[in-house]
Amino acid sequence: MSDVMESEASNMHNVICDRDHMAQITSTQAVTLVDKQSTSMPMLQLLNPTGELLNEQYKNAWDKKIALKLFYAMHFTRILDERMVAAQRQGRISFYLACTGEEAAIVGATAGVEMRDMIMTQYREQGALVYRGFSATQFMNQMFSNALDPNKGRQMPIHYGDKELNFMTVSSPLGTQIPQAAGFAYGQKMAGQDAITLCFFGEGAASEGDFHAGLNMAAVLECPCIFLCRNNGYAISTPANEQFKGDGIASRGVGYGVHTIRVDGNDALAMYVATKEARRFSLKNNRPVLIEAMTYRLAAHSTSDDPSGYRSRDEEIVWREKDPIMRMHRYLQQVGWLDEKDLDGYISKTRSDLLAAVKYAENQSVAPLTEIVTDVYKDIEPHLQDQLNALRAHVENYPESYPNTAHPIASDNQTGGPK
Amino acid sequence: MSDVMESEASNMHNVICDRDHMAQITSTQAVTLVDKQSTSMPMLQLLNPTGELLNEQYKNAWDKKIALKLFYAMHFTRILDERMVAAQRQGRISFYLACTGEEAAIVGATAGVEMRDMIMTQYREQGALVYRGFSATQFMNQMFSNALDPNKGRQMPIHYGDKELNFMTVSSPLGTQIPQAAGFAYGQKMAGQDAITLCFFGEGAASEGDFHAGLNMAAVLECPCIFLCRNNGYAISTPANEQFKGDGIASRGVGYGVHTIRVDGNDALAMYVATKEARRFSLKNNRPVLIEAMTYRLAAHSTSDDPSGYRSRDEEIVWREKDPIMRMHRYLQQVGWLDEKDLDGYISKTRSDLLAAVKYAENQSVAPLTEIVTDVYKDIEPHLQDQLNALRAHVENYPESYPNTAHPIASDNQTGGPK
Amino acid sequence: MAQLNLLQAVNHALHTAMEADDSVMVMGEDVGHFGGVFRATSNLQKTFGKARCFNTPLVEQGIIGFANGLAAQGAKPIAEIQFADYIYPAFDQIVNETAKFRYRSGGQFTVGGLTIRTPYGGGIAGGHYHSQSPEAFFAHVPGIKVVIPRNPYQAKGLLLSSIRASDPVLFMEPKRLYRASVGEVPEMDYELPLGKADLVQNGSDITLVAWGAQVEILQEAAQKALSHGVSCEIIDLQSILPWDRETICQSVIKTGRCLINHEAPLTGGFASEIAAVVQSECFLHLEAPIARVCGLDTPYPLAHEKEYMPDALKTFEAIMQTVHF
Amino acid sequence: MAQLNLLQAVNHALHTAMEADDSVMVMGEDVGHFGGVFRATSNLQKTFGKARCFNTPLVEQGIIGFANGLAAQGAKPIAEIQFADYIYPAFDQIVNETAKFRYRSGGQFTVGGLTIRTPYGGGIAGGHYHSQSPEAFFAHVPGIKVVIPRNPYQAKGLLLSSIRASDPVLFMEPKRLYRASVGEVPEMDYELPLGKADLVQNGSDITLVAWGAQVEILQEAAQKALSHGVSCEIIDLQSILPWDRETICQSVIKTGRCLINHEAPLTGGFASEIAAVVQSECFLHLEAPIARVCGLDTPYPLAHEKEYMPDALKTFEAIMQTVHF
Ligand SMILES: Cc1ncc(C[n+]2csc(CCOP(=O)(O)OP(=O)(O)O)c2C)c(N)n1
Ligand SMILES: Cc1ncc(C[n+]2csc(CCOP(=O)(O)OP(=O)(O)O)c2C)c(N)n1
Ligand SMILES: [Mg+2]
Ligand SMILES: [Mg+2]
Repeated sequence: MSDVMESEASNMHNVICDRDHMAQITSTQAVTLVDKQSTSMPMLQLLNPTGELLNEQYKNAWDKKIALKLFYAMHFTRILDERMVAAQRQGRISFYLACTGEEAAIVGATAGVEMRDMIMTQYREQGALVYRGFSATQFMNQMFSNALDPNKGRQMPIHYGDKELNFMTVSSPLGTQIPQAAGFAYGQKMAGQDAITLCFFGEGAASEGDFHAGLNMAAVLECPCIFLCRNNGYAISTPANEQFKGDGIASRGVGYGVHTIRVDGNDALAMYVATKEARRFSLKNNRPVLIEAMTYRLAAHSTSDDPSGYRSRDEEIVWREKDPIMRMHRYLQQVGWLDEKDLDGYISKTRSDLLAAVKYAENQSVAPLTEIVTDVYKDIEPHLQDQLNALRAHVENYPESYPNTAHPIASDNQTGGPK
Repeated sequence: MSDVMESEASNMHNVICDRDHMAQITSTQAVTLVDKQSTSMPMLQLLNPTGELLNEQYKNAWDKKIALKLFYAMHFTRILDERMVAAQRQGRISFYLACTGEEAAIVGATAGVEMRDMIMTQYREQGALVYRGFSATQFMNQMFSNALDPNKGRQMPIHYGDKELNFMTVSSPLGTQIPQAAGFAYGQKMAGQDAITLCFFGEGAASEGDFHAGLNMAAVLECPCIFLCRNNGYAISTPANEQFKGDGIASRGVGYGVHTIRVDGNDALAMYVATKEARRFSLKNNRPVLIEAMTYRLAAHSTSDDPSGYRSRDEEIVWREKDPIMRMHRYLQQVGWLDEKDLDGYISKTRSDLLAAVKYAENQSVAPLTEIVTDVYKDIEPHLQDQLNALRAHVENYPESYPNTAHPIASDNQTGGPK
Repeated sequence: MAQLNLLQAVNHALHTAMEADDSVMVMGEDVGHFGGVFRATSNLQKTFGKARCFNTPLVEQGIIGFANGLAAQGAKPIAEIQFADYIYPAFDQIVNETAKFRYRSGGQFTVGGLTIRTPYGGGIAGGHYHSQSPEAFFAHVPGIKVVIPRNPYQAKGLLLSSIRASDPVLFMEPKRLYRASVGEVPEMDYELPLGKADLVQNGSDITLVAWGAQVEILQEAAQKALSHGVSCEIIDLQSILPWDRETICQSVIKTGRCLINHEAPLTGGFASEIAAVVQSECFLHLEAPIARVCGLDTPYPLAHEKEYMPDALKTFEAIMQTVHF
Repeated sequence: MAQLNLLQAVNHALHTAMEADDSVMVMGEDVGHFGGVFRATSNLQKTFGKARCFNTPLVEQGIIGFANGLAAQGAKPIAEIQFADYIYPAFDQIVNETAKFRYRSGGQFTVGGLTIRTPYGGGIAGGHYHSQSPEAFFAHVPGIKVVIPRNPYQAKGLLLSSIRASDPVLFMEPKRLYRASVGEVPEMDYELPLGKADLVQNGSDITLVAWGAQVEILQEAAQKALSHGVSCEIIDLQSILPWDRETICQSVIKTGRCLINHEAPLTGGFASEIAAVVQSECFLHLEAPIARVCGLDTPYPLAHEKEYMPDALKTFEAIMQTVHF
C-alpha cells in the first residue's frame, strides 16, 4: 500500500491556514446527557382550522390571484385523485397514488417557488404539476402508459416527468432524489442561474441514507435548494413513532447546520409564505433550507393498500376535519375572494376534462416497439440493435401474441388531444 | 400490482389506538428559520490541560487503580504506535495506522464499560484492545499476517479482532459497524444479557448513510448501545469544516432522539466518567447514547499519508500541547498517584516486549494453503474444494513461485510466543 | 397436507421457524402489525410479540446492517427487503459485510444466522422498480448463498433450510407466483437441501434450466416442443449460489443441448455462468451452442413488458433452433 | 510526447477536460487541495478553483447522488470513488438512478455527462477492501458504460472519451499500474473509441482476453507459451460494457481457442459472459473449451494474495491445457 498512497506534498506551495474544529465549542464540568427536549421546533400556522388569519402582519403576503390559483389547483388535485382511484377500481389503470389531505403542503410550496426552479418529488406531489399547468391529458397519457407519455410508457402510473415544466421524472426508489437535488442546485449555482431546486420527500424516506447524504452535502457545498419533508404520519403502514424517535424531521436540520422551519402542512398560505422565504434565503445565501410540513395522509398509501389494517377510522376523522381545502375555502369566504359559482363551474369542468382525457388516453397505442431499446444509451448500441432485430422478427412471427406492438393502433392524433 | 399488494386486513381484530404524530408540537405565527445556534452542546471537561481537576464533585468518580490502568494503557498504545510506524518505515510491515493524540478518548471510554460489553471499532482504537489485555504478540501476529493471527492473515495490518476480548474484527468500509452495533445491542437485550455495545467511529465516517441508519434504528428499536464519535478534525486530508456544517456530530444526536454528550476527548477521566454514565443510562433504559469526543489526530492518517500536504505544523503544535498522556501525567502527579520509576520500568518493558514480539511474529509462517478457502462458508463447498485442489496441484508444480505455501516455514511454537 | 399458495407457504415457514427457535426474529419495512405489503409476515407479531417481529425505519442499508449485527450476536434474523429492486442500498452491507464476516475474522465471528427474504421478478405490471431480478449480482459474491423456490412446497422447505443454515442466505421469492396457484404443503416441519437442483421433468433432446417463476415458462415451452417431437429435460436450479454444476452437466452430457432462461437482462446474467461451465464441462458432448433466453439489456419496461419477457414462445423458438442447429 | 505513468496520464486527462469545458467538475473524497489519496487529482483545485474541484463529505451514496443531480442539470461531473471496494454504498444510485435516468424519462432527462472514476484491483497487499475488481456487477447494468485502460496512453485517451461521452461511464483504473511504469502519452487532446477492444498481439493458436492490469499477465504467459511453440493472440477488451463481441469472436474464429483472465472471483465474473457469447458465436470453430483463469471464489486474501491471483503461471498452464485439449 505504502508507495501507491504516498504523499507528494512537496509540490504544494500555498500556505495552509491553521484550523480549529473546536473554535465554537464551550465547556462544562458536569455530566449531562442532552435529550431532544433541548430543541424547540414550533410549527408555523397562519390560518387556523376555521380559516381565520392568525397574524395580521402577513395579510399582504399574498394577493387574491395567487390565493385563488392555489385553491383551484388544490381542487384539481383532489378531483384528479378521486377520479383516478375510481379508474383504478374499474381496472382501467393498474395503480394510483393519491395525495388527499396533503394538497396544501404541495401546492402551497410550489406556489412559493418560481417556474424556473426545478422540482424533484417523491410520487405524491401531483399538485405541483397541476399548479404548473400539466393538463388533464398529460396526466392521462402518463397513467395509461401510451405513446404520448413523455416517458414512452416505460414507468408505472404516477411516475410523471416534464422537462418544460421543470419537473424531474419521478423514480420509485425512495430518497434518491435528495442528494440529486443538492447536486442539481449546485449546478444551477455554477451556471449562474437565478434558480433553486425544491425537493419533496416523505418522513419515511427521510430514514434513508440518501437523506443524510443530501442534507449534509447541501450544507457543506452550499447548494441553493429547499428540502421539503411531508410528514404525513405514515410510511405505508408504519406510523411515525416507529420511524423515528426525535422531534420529527425538522430537528435533524439543525444538526446539519441547515436552516429549518416547521410548517402546518394543512395551511396552504403558511406553506406558501414559508417556502417563499426559504427560497429567498436559499438563493441569496447559497444555502439549503429544510421545511417540515406537518400533515396527514388521508388517502390510502396507494390503490394497493387498505389503511384499515393499521389505523383507526376515528384517527382519520380527526384529520378529515383539518381538511386543507376546507380551511382555504373558509379563508377565501372570509376575505370575500371566493366566487362560489365560478368554483362550481371549475369543478365540473375539471371533472369533464378529466373524463375526456381518460377516454382519449386509453385509446392511444403504446409506443412503437423500437422504443424498447432507445434511451438506454444516447444511441442504440449494436447489441441492443441485435436484440431489437431478433425481437421484431419474433413479434412478426407471432403477431397474435404481442398484439400491442404487432398491430399498433393507428393513433388519430399524435401530439394533441383534449385539453 | 393491485392484487398482489392488496390488503387482507379483515383478519385483524385487535383494536388500533389512535395516533397523533403532532401531539408534542407547539405552534407559532411568525416565519423564522431556525439555525444551528439554537442548540447548545457544551463539552465536558474534568481536567484542564495542566491536569487540575475542575469539579471537586467528581473526585471520587475513579480510584487510583483505574486511573493508573488507564494511564499505562495509554502509554502502551503510544509506544506501540511509535514502534509500528518505525517498523513500517523499515519495510517490515506493509501498513500501519496510529492513534497518537487520541489515546484518552479510546482508553477512557473502554475503561468506562465492562469487559462483557461488545466493542466495535473503526480502526484507530487499538487502545481499547490494550486496555482489555491484548498482548504484544497478539498485536504482532495480526500485523505480520501470520498463521497465528486469528484472522489467519487474511486482512491488512490493524484489522484486529478478538472474540474472547469481545472486540469485533475490524472492517475497512467506513460506518458499516454503526447499524451493526445497534443490531448487536438488540441481540444482547433480547438474550437478557447485562451488557451493551460500544461502537467507535470517526467524524468522517459519520457522514456515511450507515451512521444515519444506525442511530435512528437504535433510537427507534431501543438498543442499549453507545455510539462514540472521535471527532479528530480530519478524515484523511478533509478537514471537519469540509465534512459538515452543523455543530459537530453531537448536535445530530438530538435530532434522532438519542441522548447525547460531548466530551473533551483529550481528558481521559472525563471520557471515563461520561462513558460510565452513558452505559448506566443505556442499560437501564434500553436506549442508545451518543458521545462526541473532541480530539485531534496528531498522527498522519496512516503510514501511507503525509499530513504536511494539507495542514500546518503550527496547528499540530497547538494540539501537541494538549497531549492527553501529558495531561493525565500531571493529574497523577498532583494527586500523588504516580510512581515515576514504575512508569519508566513499564515503558522500557513494553518497548522490549514489543521488540521481541516483532521478532517472533515475523518468523512465523503464513497460514496453510487450505485456509484460502475455509470460512467462506461454514463448510468448504464443493466448488471451493475443486478450486483448492487445482490450486494445490499448481503450487506443487511451481514450488519456487509460491514459496510461502509450497514450503511452509516450520513454526517452533504454534500457540504461544513471548508475552 | 394443506393447500397453500406460495405466500402462505412462506408465512407457514416463518411461523414454524419462530415457533421452534426463540432466537429467530423477523424485521423489515411494514412486516409488523400489518404483516408486510404482500402479507408474508401476517400474524407473526400477534403470535410472537413486537420484540421478535418488528417494523424497521425505512432504510435498507440499516435493515441489513442491523441484521448483520443481530446475527453476529447469535440471533437468527430474517430481514425482509420489500422489493428486490430496493436491495441495492444494502449492497455494501451484503457484499462487504455479510459475505466476508466469517472469512475476515478467521471464523471468530459470523453472521451465518442471517436470512434475507425479498420478492423479485416481473409479470405484475411493476415497471422498472417492482420487477427486477438481481440474482446475478449476488451470484458473484462469495460467502453468501442465494436460493429461489418455484412453488409453495419448495418455498416452505427451502426457506426453513435457509433460516437454519449456518451461512447467510438471500432467499428470493418470485412474487408473480405469490397468489398465482396453490399446491400441497406438508403441515410439518421439513427442510429441502440447499445447493441442489431439482429435476422437474425428464427428457432426452435438450436440457432446459431456469429458477423461480421461469420454470413454468420452461414447462409451457417444453409442452409446445413436445408437440413438435422434441423431448425436453427441465431442471429447476433452486440454489443460484453455490449451484449444482453436477446435476446440470450430467443432464447436458445426456441430452447434448442446453438452454437457460432468466428474466434478468442477458448480459452478465447468471445464465452466462451456467453456459461458461457447461461449455467447459460438456464440451465434447455439445451438439449445439448453449442458448440463453433472457430479458433484454434494458431497464425493465412497463408498456412493453410482454415484449421484454423471455416467455414460452421465445423459449420454444430457441429450443427448436438449438435442436435443429 | 511525454513520458508519464498511468496516474499522471489520468491527471493530464483531467486537466485537459477541465481546461476545454467549464462544465467539467471533479469531486470526491480528498480530491481537493490534497489531490486525492493517489494524487490523481493533483493541482486541479489550484488551477480551476475550489468550486470546480472539491472535497465531498465521506459518503459514496451521496457522491454519486450529488453527481447524478449535477449531471442532470447539464454539468459534466467526474466523481471519484476512492477505492472500487467502496463503491457499493453508491450501488443504488448507480444501478437504479444513473443507469435508468434517460430511459425512465423517455430521454427528457439524462445524466450522460457523468463519469465515475475509481481505482480497482489487487497486487498491492490491500487485502479484502483495497483489492476488489467489481466490474462484473456493473456489466449487468444496462444504461452505463464500463471502461478500463491498461496503460498511460489508453488511460488518457479513454478517460477523455468517457468524460465527453453522452452516456454515464464507470472508468476503472488498475491501481497496481498507477506508478508501475511510464509510457509515451501525447501532450495533445485525443480520444480513443469506447466499445472497442484493442488487439495487443497477433497470434494463431489461441485468443487471450483480459483488461486492465491483467493484460500484462497475458503477455507474460504468452511469452512463456511461445517458447513452447504456442502463438497467442492477445486482446485487451478496454470496454466491458458494451463490449466488442465482434473483435473477440473474429479472433476466436481464427484461432479456434479462447482464454479469458480476470482478477475477480470466477463465479459470475465477466469472463462468463464472454465465454457464453463466444461458445454461441464460434461454436463450430472451437477446438477446445473456453478457459477462464480468474480469482478464487473467496474474498480477496492478504497473506495468500499470490496464490489467489490469476497470474502468468496459471494462465500459461491453462493455455497449454487448452492447446493440448
Ligand atoms: C428504497 C425503497 N424502499 C422501499 C420502497 C417501498 N415503499 C414505497 S412508498 C413507501 C413508504 C414511503 O413513506 P413516506 O416516505 O413517509 O411517504 P408517503 O407515502 O407517506 O407519502 C415504501 C416503503 C421504495 N419505494 N423504495
Ligand atoms: C466506505 C469507505 N469509503 C472510503 C474509505 C477510505 N478511507 C479510509 S479512512 C478514511 C477517513 C476516515 O476519517 P474519520 O472517519 O474521521 O476517521 P479518522 O481517520 O479521522 O480516525 C477514508 C476516506 C473507506 N475505508 N471506506
Ligand atoms: Mg409519510
Ligand atoms: Mg477523523
